[in-house]
Amino acid sequence: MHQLWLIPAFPLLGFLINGIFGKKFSKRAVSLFAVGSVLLSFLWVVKTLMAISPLETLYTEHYFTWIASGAALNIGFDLSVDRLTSVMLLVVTGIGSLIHIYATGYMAHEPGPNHGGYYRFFSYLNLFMFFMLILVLAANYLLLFVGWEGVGLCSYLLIGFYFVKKSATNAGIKAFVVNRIGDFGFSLAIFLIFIQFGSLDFQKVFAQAGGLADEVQAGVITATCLLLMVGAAGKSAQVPLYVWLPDAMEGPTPVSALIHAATMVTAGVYMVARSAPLFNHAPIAMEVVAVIGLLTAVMAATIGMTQNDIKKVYAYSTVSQLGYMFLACGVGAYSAGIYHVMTHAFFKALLFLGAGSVIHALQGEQDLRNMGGLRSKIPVTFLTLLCASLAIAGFPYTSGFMSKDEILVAAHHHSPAMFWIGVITASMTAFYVWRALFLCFFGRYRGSAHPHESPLVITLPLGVLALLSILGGFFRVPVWLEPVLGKAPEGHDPALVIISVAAGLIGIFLAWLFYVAKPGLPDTFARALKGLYTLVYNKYFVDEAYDAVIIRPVVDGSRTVLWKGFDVGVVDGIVNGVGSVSRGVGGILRTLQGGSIRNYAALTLLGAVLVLAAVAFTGGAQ
Amino acid sequence: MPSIPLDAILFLVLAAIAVGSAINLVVQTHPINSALSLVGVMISLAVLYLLLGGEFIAAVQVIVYAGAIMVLFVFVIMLLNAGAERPRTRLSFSVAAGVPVLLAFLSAAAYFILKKVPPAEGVTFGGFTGGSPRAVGEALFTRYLLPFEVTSILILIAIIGAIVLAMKEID
Amino acid sequence: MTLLDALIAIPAAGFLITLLLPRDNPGLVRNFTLFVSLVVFLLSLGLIGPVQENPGVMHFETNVPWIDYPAIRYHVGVDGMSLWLIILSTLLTPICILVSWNYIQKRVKEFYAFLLLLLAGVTGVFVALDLFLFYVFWEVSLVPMYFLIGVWGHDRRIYAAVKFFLFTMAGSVLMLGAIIVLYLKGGSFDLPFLLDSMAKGGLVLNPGQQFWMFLAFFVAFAVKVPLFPLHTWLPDAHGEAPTAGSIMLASVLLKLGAYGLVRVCLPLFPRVARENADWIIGLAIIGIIYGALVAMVQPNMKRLVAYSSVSHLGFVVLGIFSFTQIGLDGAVYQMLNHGISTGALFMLVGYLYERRHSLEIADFGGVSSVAPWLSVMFVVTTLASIGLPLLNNFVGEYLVLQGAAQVNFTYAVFAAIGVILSACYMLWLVQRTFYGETPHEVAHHMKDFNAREWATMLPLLALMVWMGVYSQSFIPAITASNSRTLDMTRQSAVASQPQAPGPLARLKEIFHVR
Amino acid sequence: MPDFSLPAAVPISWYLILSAVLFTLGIAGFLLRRSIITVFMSIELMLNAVNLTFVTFSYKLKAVDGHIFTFFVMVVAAAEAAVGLAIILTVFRNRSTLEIDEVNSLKL
Amino acid sequence: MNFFLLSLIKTAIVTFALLTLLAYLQLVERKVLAHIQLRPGPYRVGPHGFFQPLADVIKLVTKEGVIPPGANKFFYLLAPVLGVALALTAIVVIPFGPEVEIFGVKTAMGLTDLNIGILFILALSSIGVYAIALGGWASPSKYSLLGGLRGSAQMISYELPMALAIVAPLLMLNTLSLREMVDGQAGFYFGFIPKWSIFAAPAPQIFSFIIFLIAVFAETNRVPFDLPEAEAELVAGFHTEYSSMGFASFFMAEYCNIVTVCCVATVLFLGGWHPLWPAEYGSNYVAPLVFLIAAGILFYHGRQGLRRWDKVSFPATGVVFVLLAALFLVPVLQPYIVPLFWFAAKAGTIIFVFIWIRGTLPRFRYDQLMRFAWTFLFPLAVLNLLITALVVALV
Repeated sequence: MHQLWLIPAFPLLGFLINGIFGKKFSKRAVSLFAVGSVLLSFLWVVKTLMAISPLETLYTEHYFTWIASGAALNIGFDLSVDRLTSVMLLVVTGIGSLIHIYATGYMAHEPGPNHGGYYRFFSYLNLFMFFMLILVLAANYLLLFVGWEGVGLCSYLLIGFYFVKKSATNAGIKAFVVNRIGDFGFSLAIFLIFIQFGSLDFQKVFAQAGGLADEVQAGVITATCLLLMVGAAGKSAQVPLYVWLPDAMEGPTPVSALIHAATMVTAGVYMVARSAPLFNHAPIAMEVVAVIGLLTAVMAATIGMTQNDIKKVYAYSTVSQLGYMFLACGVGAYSAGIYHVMTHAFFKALLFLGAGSVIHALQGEQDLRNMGGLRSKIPVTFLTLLCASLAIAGFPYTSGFMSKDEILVAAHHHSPAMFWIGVITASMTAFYVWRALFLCFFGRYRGSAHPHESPLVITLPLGVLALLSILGGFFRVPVWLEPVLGKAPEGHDPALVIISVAAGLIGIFLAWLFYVAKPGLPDTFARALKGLYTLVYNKYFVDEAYDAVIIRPVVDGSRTVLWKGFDVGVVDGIVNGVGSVSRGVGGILRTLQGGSIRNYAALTLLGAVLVLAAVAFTGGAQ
Repeated sequence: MPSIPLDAILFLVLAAIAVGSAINLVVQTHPINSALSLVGVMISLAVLYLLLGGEFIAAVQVIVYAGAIMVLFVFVIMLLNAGAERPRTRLSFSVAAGVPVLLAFLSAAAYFILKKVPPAEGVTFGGFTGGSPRAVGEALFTRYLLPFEVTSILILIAIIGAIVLAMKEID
Repeated sequence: MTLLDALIAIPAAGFLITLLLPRDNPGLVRNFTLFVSLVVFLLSLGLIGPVQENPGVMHFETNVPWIDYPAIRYHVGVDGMSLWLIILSTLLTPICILVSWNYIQKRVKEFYAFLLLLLAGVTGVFVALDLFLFYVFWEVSLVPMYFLIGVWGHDRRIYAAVKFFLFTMAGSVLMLGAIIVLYLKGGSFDLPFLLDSMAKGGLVLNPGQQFWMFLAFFVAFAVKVPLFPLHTWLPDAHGEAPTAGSIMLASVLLKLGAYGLVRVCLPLFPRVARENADWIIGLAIIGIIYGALVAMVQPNMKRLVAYSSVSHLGFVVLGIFSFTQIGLDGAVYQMLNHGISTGALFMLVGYLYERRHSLEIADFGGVSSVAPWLSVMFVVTTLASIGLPLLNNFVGEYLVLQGAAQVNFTYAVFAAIGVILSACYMLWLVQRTFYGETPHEVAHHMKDFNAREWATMLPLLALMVWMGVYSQSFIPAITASNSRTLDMTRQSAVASQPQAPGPLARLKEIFHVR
Repeated sequence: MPDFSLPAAVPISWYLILSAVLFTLGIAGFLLRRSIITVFMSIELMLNAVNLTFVTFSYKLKAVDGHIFTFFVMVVAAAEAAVGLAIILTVFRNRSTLEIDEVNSLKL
Repeated sequence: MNFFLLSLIKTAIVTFALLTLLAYLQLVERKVLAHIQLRPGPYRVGPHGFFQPLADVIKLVTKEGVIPPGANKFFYLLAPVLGVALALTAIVVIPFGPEVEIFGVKTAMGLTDLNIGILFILALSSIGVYAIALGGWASPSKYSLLGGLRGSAQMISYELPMALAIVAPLLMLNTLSLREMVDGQAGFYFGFIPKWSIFAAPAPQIFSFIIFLIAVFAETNRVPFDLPEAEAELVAGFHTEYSSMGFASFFMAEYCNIVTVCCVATVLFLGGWHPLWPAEYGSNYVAPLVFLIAAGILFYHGRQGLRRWDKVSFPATGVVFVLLAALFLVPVLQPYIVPLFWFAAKAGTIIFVFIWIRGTLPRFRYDQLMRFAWTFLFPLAVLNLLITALVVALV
């Protein structure tokens, strides 16, 4: 036993301590427990991984039976690790630790009682860590689902952290409900898996999946995988369920970095990669995954180009990058997907944290149009953001370049069309990320606040992440993952590499042209392509469409048809109708029972006489 | 000396008193008159019981009925200072239907009694001595012990109920 | 006298004694009833050990004649399924008493007395093995609830109480009729005897009789559950009931219906039950979705929670009529879960009402800012209610859906939609009540938990977590008793369908595509 | 000349007819009178008439049981009177009337 | 001898004796009260007011009978008649002496003997309530109404302990006939302790006797329970409005009731006409001795009489007493008059106690009266009955 349970247990402990007693703690104590617990967890991960290596197969620890019913169903509270898990664990705890540290600085000056809910923030964050680690460590689908739902919950709580703001709580609910729709698919997938395999343990399921030589069960597996993909789409913000993620930026920036960029949203990718043995038997499902990923990547990228809120830009960028990861999974390059998960975690966390630093410096300003020229005022932030932007644009040998390259190569191997679309998307990505960078740091300052550089607790994590963004690609994840996920498709073609790098550079150049060299150009384009621009600026009116097609009809229908119509009208109508009829009949009969006792007596007497008469006539008197 | 049909005379006299009192009960408008008439009925009935050999029942009739229950009635009448009924303003259903039906009932009852009861049998004073206190007591405390105890509980409940009802404050 | 008899007798005696206590000393009444209910609770814990040793059979049986003719017996017993329901009832009664501590100010004595009577009644239903006794306790549990709603309720309490009474009464009259017919046919009211005689062929009912009697029982139980479309009394009853009444109604009384289905309907009419499972499950699923949708648009908190009960109880019926071990276990477990979490929800809504004197959601907002712990507890309870893993409802819902999916995957698909919707309406409720700006009235009246309120909340909270994390404390007992029930329904074993060839065949089989 | 001579023993039927007459008069009082108290007394009259029947049959059957029943009737009558008069008292307090027709709604 | 004739004769004798007794009882009461208060009392009419009762009767008869306006005439007139009739009727069942043979006719001393005699008395006393209630109600006066209500409530309340106190000795006597009761108390324990109920083994009925006495004080509206006619509060209670014969009837009824209950007490508890000790020890000579002593006192007082007449009337009365004493010594007469003497002596003693208490005790308050009845006397009577029953059953 390697006491895997301690990994999630530390953050849980932190959550409990801060959650219950945090109100009475000083900020320092809260920070100590919060950061300490995650750090401990990180250290325990490192220690455990080193102890268990080489991790080529799933190492499982059974703690207790969680749910059992008869002999058929027995789901344990089991944790397991393998190489796939190890990557995720390191990313989650590592990035998590950094972001925790960052957050102690970022959240230090919140207004409101109890330091603006400082303890509450950190307890939520710790709880998130707990669930995320459960998700990653789970040895069966149901436990994975626990983490899955749990991180969704924490996401909900943290998005709605500023609960006084209506938009924040709305965004929280939106996130939770959209996730629920994904979970709907996931849970159905779980039911199918159980029906098919009689178990939910990864080991047993995958073992049987490998043995399914015939095509008899293919339909089931395809259905299962598609349902799993629904779940993944919900959690990882894929089309058509991506709508919650941009709204989720209502949460504090460290949350955006940790949950909505680095870790939680990649859970879908992790889940698909984890289910690779199943997906491998469902080519149709894989095709669907790839298409959805690509579609998401393109769509989010286009929207990202028009957004003015710095966090929104990065949010769409996240959606887009997640699309890439699914593309990777869809084409069978799971390890590339996970590779990108990791590098994306580095640079996207950095982007968000940097954005947070900017916002922090500008006292809450998020609109790019009110920034500019901050290069000299907050140089450390600028430098780190520059690193991140280079990475995401795919500048050679940065981490982003390495992983995106893997994906594009794999896509090309699968279908050249996908490759080309991917390349265009990469170009767009470079464009909007650099657009944000230029708008923020170059030109003339357009705001009114007094920018100042952030303290060391903020800049230190930025520095670490900047380093990782540039050099993180040298952790050769696909190689490490080979025993678990198989070899990625070969075919390393230098031409493809050059094309993708060029695409990135073109994007950067265009951004420079539009926003530094000729600042009037964007408006010209916007006016020229007014219809298209409006469509994209308004995110293709997807939210509005959902609202009009689904939400309103359901709510109004529930109110008017179901409640007022059926409940009150039909059922109660019938019941009350029966009541009225009884009353009516009673009203006629009641004249007989007017409450005058003497009338009763007279009638009784009459009855007695009649009985006597009857007896007399029938001869009773003889 | 020709034997005087003392039993018959007594019966007729008492029956006359009883029926007369009963009629008086019905026709009087003032409750106190009715109450006293009822006492009259009861006492004459008590004597009739005596003739029928019910010594104990006769005494109890006077003590309980005339002496306790009717006193209670008189009390309530006095307490409420109940006046005479107001004259009837309209003929109610019960009156209209009641009187003919009553007559029908009485004739039906009489018809049955005369049909079913053999006229030969007669009542003479001393013809039955099973109604002495001793006989009644023995029956009450052996065969009828349970009903007897039950009625005593009934009485207890009635007393408590009456007290609770009557003690209710007017507010 | 066994422990089980004591569990009925003590609250019944407590009821009588409470009535004799002085009217002008409410403190004494409260303390006394609390004491009695705590004693009953602690005693009821004594059932666990012996029952869990062999939960499949009846324990603590008492079987003595009650009425000579017709032969009605006082026959009670407890097995794994009823065990937890009894403990749920005994646990919630002291909590209800504590909840009502300040809330009830008029006719205090009668209120607490009725709570004890209610406890006696529901315990009786859960343990009765004689059908007539079952019916008697069934009605006994009805009466105090009628008064709880009718006397201590809100403005439209009379309407609600009468509606509640009429619905339930109409159902139970049907049940009484069926019980009598059964007696005439089988010569006994004794459930085990009847089952035995059915198994041995002593009691034979023709299909028509079976169907109508099943329907009579089913309607009685379905009203109580309540199953769509017989549910309309529930929102009214809940909307008007006092807090403790709502808690008992939701947590315990609704379970009577589901319990009856499992204990009486299924074993007695296995064939008809299986034959009719399809449309019943249909109603259950409609109830799940319908309840959730209507809950979403309720302007009144209690009615919202009430409709959510309709939805949740739909899961229970779904599980029961799935006729799978998993589904049935899930249904029974879900009964307990619903009792805990919805009970807690009603309690918290009650606390909100005590502070703000309104149940309209529109009158609230920003409670989190002024009463953080109250809000935390509400949110946790909400999360339990919407089936968040590691909290109790998840386990039950999972089992039910898994069981339903095994029978027909379509069921699970539709039922799972209810899970999505539950998140919608509950979180929307939380948002409108607890988040946002704090209106002046709320800020003025809202206080956080006091010690008494903590005392009512913490046991429920602990149970929510415990039942969600370590369900093995509870489920094995349920499983054992359910497997016995299932064996009874499996008298005419349904032959498994032959394996159909072809790639999509298995999928079709799962989806019951024909 | 019709025979007006009286029999030496009173026929049982005379007693019974007397009882019937009293009973009928009791009903008549119940139907005709409107004062609650008088109505109540009419009921007592009916009870007495029945008692007479009991005692008469007791004589005829030479058994004491009729007396016992009469005794029980008296006990019940006493209980009834106590409670009934208490109710009348309460009714009078609440409504200030003894007219039975005015006390015609079950609700207070 | 003809049953009717015999009854008629006995009734005549008893009625005459009773009415005379009633008239003189009043005088006795006034005299005794006067002596208690150290004053002479009626003194003018006849020697020492001996003819005062006659004068009173004449006065009452000749007075104008007033029927106040607004009275319910029928009941106003009925009430006193009812009262006196019931009171007088009660004496019918009292046995005064043993069965004797006079002029060859065997008859019992006493008017009749019912086998439910004691129930008869209870029945009459319970109907007696009507007289007071109706009298009070029919008079158009608040005082009367209150007096009537009080009186009847009081009588009903005290009827219970009285009846219970009566039942206790019956447990040993085993009869409801008064004569049989007396017969049951004949004889002596150890040859000298009389078998009267108050001494009887196994359960001496002293407590019953005391409870009975207290209860009958209330039943007859005597001090200290004379609330119905409490003159300080209610003028004269239920008979405030009565004058002339109406008043006289009430008065007579009251005294008659006293006599009746004293007779009942004698019969029930004190062994009726049976002597205090056996004849062998000379109980037959008690009566002459008493009369001789009385005569002696009279002679003594006659010698130093205050007034002129006394010197004649006292010795003359003394002579009458001596003659009476001589009468008791005639052996032929002894079986007839000795029992009568014992009966009269016992009853007279109790009557004296009545008067004595009237001269001694103050009046209760009404609520005290009722509370006393229900919370003290009634439970005590029940307890007494229970203990008696237990003892009788066990021995």
